[in-house]
Amino acid sequence: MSEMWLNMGPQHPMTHGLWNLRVKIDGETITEAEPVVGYLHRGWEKLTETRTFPQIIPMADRLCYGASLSWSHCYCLTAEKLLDVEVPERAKYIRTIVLEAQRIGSHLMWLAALGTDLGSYTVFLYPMRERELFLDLMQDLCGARLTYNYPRIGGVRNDVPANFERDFTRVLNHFEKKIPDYEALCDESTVFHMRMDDVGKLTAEQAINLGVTGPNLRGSGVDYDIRRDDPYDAYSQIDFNVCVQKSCDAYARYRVRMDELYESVNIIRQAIKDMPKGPVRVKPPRNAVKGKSDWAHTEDPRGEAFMYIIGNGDDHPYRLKVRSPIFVTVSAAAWMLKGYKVADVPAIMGSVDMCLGETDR
Amino acid sequence: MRTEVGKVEQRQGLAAGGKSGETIAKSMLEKFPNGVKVTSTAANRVNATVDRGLLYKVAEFLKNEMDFEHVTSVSGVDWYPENRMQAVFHITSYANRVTAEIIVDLPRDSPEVDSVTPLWGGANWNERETYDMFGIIFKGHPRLERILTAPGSDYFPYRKDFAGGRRV
Amino acid sequence: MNGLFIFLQGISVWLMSIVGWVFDFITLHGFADWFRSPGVVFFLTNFLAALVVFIVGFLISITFIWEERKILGRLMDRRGTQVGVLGLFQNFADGLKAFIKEIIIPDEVDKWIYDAAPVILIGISCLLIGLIPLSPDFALANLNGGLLLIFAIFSIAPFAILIGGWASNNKYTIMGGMRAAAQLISYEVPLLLSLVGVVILAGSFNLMDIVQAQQQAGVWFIIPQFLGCLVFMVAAIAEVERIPFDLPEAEAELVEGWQTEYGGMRFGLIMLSEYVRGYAASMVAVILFLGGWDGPSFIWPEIWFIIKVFILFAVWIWVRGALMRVTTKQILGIGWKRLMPLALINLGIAIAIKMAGWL
Amino acid sequence: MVERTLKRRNLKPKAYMLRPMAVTLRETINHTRHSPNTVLYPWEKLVIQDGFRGRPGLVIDKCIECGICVRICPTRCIELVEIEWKDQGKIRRPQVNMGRCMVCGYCAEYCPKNAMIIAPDYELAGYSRQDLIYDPIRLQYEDRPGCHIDVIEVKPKDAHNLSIKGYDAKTGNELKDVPEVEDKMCIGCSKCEKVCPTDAVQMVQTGVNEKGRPIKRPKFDEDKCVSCEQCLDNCPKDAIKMKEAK
Repeated sequence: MSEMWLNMGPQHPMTHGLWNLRVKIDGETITEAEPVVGYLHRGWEKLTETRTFPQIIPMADRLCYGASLSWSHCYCLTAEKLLDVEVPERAKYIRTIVLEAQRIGSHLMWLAALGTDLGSYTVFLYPMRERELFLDLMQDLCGARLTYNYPRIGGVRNDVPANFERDFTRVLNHFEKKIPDYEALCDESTVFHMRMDDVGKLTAEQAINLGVTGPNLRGSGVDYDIRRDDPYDAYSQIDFNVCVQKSCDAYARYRVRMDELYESVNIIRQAIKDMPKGPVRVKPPRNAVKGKSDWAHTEDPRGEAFMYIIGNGDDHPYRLKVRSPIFVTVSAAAWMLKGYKVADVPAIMGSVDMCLGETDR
Repeated sequence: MRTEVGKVEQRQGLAAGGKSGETIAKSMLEKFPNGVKVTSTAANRVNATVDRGLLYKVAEFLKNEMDFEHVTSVSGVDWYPENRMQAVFHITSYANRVTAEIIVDLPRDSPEVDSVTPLWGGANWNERETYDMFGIIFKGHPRLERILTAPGSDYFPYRKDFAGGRRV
Repeated sequence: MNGLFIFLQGISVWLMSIVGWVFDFITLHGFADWFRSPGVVFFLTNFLAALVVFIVGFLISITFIWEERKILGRLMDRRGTQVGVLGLFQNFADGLKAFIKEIIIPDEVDKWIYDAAPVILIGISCLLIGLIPLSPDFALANLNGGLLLIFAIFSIAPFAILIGGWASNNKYTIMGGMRAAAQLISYEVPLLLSLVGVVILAGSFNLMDIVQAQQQAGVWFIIPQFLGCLVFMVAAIAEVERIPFDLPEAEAELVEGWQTEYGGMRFGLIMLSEYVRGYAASMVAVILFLGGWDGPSFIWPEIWFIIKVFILFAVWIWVRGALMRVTTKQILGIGWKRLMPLALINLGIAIAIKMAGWL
Repeated sequence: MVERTLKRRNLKPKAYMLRPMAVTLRETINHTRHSPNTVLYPWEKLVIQDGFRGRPGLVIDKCIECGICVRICPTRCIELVEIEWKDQGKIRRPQVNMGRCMVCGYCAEYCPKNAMIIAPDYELAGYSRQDLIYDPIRLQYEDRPGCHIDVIEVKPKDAHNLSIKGYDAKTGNELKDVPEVEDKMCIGCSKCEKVCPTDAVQMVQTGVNEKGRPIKRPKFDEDKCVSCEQCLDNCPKDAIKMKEAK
């Protein structure tokens, strides 16, 4: 049978964001896949070279709009290492709480997108409804819903509002009763298992070698989580499990993220319980040491977020490199897609949780 | 490829039986006495500068003997005032929980270095992006083409001497 | 000559008498007698009957769209349609919008077949409405082989989809068309097998006789033929292409399936035909398994029939809200490996009941 | 590793679609009993808490034309523009180009007098690019404490001293960067004195040069200075540097 190049092109309901998956299909089976990115390239790293250190924080929010806080936090970590600023304890705990709330919000948006891909709009709307609760919490804390501009170099922008603990615990208790609903709609329906089992297989060796990180890696059975193995902020004082699945397919990646929802709720509860008092923000120095370079990596909801920065003696960074987890996971998409049907593409790409803002920078 | 999947001591960077940053740096220096300078080490960090010719051998050594399985990032730096360029490799090892930063100095007029894609597939797109933005040619890369900017454009945008239109 | 025709004959005789009186008035007595002749009256009665049945079927399909959007809305914790009182006028607004929208035809399109596909689809859908009686009095046709003809017409639709998708000269639509053909193979045989069980119990292919059999037996065929009912429901959903078996029009991977290149009123007609076929399928399901217009006599039989049809369609909407879309490989698996054995077992049960003489 | 057995049911599908149908039925009944989640936007609007970051707002009387908001804005969308204002005649106030503004709140955070504040106004649609440019009059918003962003910072050395909450960087002096002049580069042209918006700069005579004319050097008054770096920019010899508060 003659093969045909199919453009699951930049404008396609399956692609969340602008990228083009060129797929060579023989009948309905995929023989070759070639992702094409670059539609959203803004030259982000060149823009940062003309901005001062604090001005880059709201720009870092725009890297991946799904989990904007984890990116501005990763930038603040890097800048703190460069300007060697000590972050107060209370700010570390607030950052951990807010990062985990962002992880829940990002995973809920991923679940909603996966639901539409597989055809059930109910699975789109239920997580989106719960995500609103977390957006309201963040709006209470720092005034914005999507791009927060909340972390600062040396802490966070402002202290938590008055009834922060009560609101958070109330939302978490309600949310924990809602997760079984998603699992009922997904895990306990045979149609979901038909679509997700044994699809998009990626063995542990392949995943590691291809640079896949985060939930996609833990879905292939590799027990590595930056929050536990290279802890930053208050993660070293908090007990939590790293969720790992062994079956290496799209269902495993789904299952890892659903377990992470439970874990994030548990992390937030512990962090709220033993959050110390004290200041939340330290005055950072203006200029960096010339030629000094440093890097930091954090556990983004999509993988390993990494930033490498070089100081230039004044208040601008000389060079700021961003490593986006999805940029590398998309390069591994060809291995995940080979041999499966065109109808499985949304399931596989849905389980990878794409975010094109950070891929193209 | 040794990645034992299982329980790891929490709050200690070291995996059971893993090597710390210092031991890795020492064994690297023994293997490559000249050409490799270790700038600084920590429990889970190794920073080193490597000569251009030695890079592939050092990478192979790290991958096979020292269990470095994952390339975190490959980035280019353009030291325009000093008329030189740098390719910076960040390679992490899951088994030892250690990340190595390897800096390779390159002349600005012919920035070429060996590609590490044959060893780690993860570096594939990072190297393509560094070529796309800086013009650093990675010898041995399976498909060194532009990835983010428009194909067929002849400029390298992240170089310091590339005037990006009005200064926004 | 059931109640509908008698009533309409009265009207058409009265109409023709007026027309005849007008012609008499202008002294053209030849025309007047022709109009009052039984041939013209017979033609007018049939025409009016067809018009009434189509309008009733069309209005019920429109309310199906409204019912689906309202129930799906509540199921997903959002409001359904908002236009007009209770959202009822949303469909007319959509119809008008589709009517006004420009009809864009891509250039390298196989013109004849591209135009023929929607015409075939909407044509056979309306044909189905005519064939299915709402009650002994409200029926257009009372054929002995009614059930066979209905399912023959039902299976034409996938071919219209196939040629429509192929003619649209777009990679996605051709895949949508192919999937419609593949889906037809998977559900057609279990659908007919489950139907044979009912025919054995009722003894005839005539829809009226099937409902009378259920009335005489006093039990709806869903009780003895529960397996058959299950198989029929699953196959009917696949046949009408609703969510669990939504392959030809799969939004996620095929953009809009085979309908991608249709615009304006063509797309409006295709969407309408989807719901009309849904209405026809649920009507057949109600007749076969839920006892058609059999119900306590204080409500007209037609109203009973429509209530049951709405309830059955609500169940299909509920299934649509709860489940996801399957792939072609799996729908063939379900059709052959799951539905076929069940249909055969059901056939065995039907034969056993018939021989034991309970029904 | 904390072994917490996650007490959740084993998630095996039962009878194809029993559980999804049950959950959707329960949700449908719930959402018909009480009204569903939709907010009918133009008629019903969500309640906004204090501190919601809408567009930047301006209190014209409190503004001292220091230009910090112009410098700190990451997308460079603020300019100082001449306007006619009641009795004060021609004054320069910030004008924000909402077409470029990314609502990061920095203008309100770094404004020393809380003249730039954050208005909870999010309906910003306009018919043309010119509509999106908010001149100072249109930028005004009533001065409510909920709209202020106050910066409570702490010195780097007592980051771990849990007792103190921090100093208010806008009013207190502990954390203020004050400019200082390098004697040999300064030519005493008193440009910084003319430019300073809060006239915190006094030209002080520090001696007489060989021709007998007085040598004048600027002296910076710490209380009045708002560290807006106007003097830094306008100094012809770049003689002024900021001395950071350690």
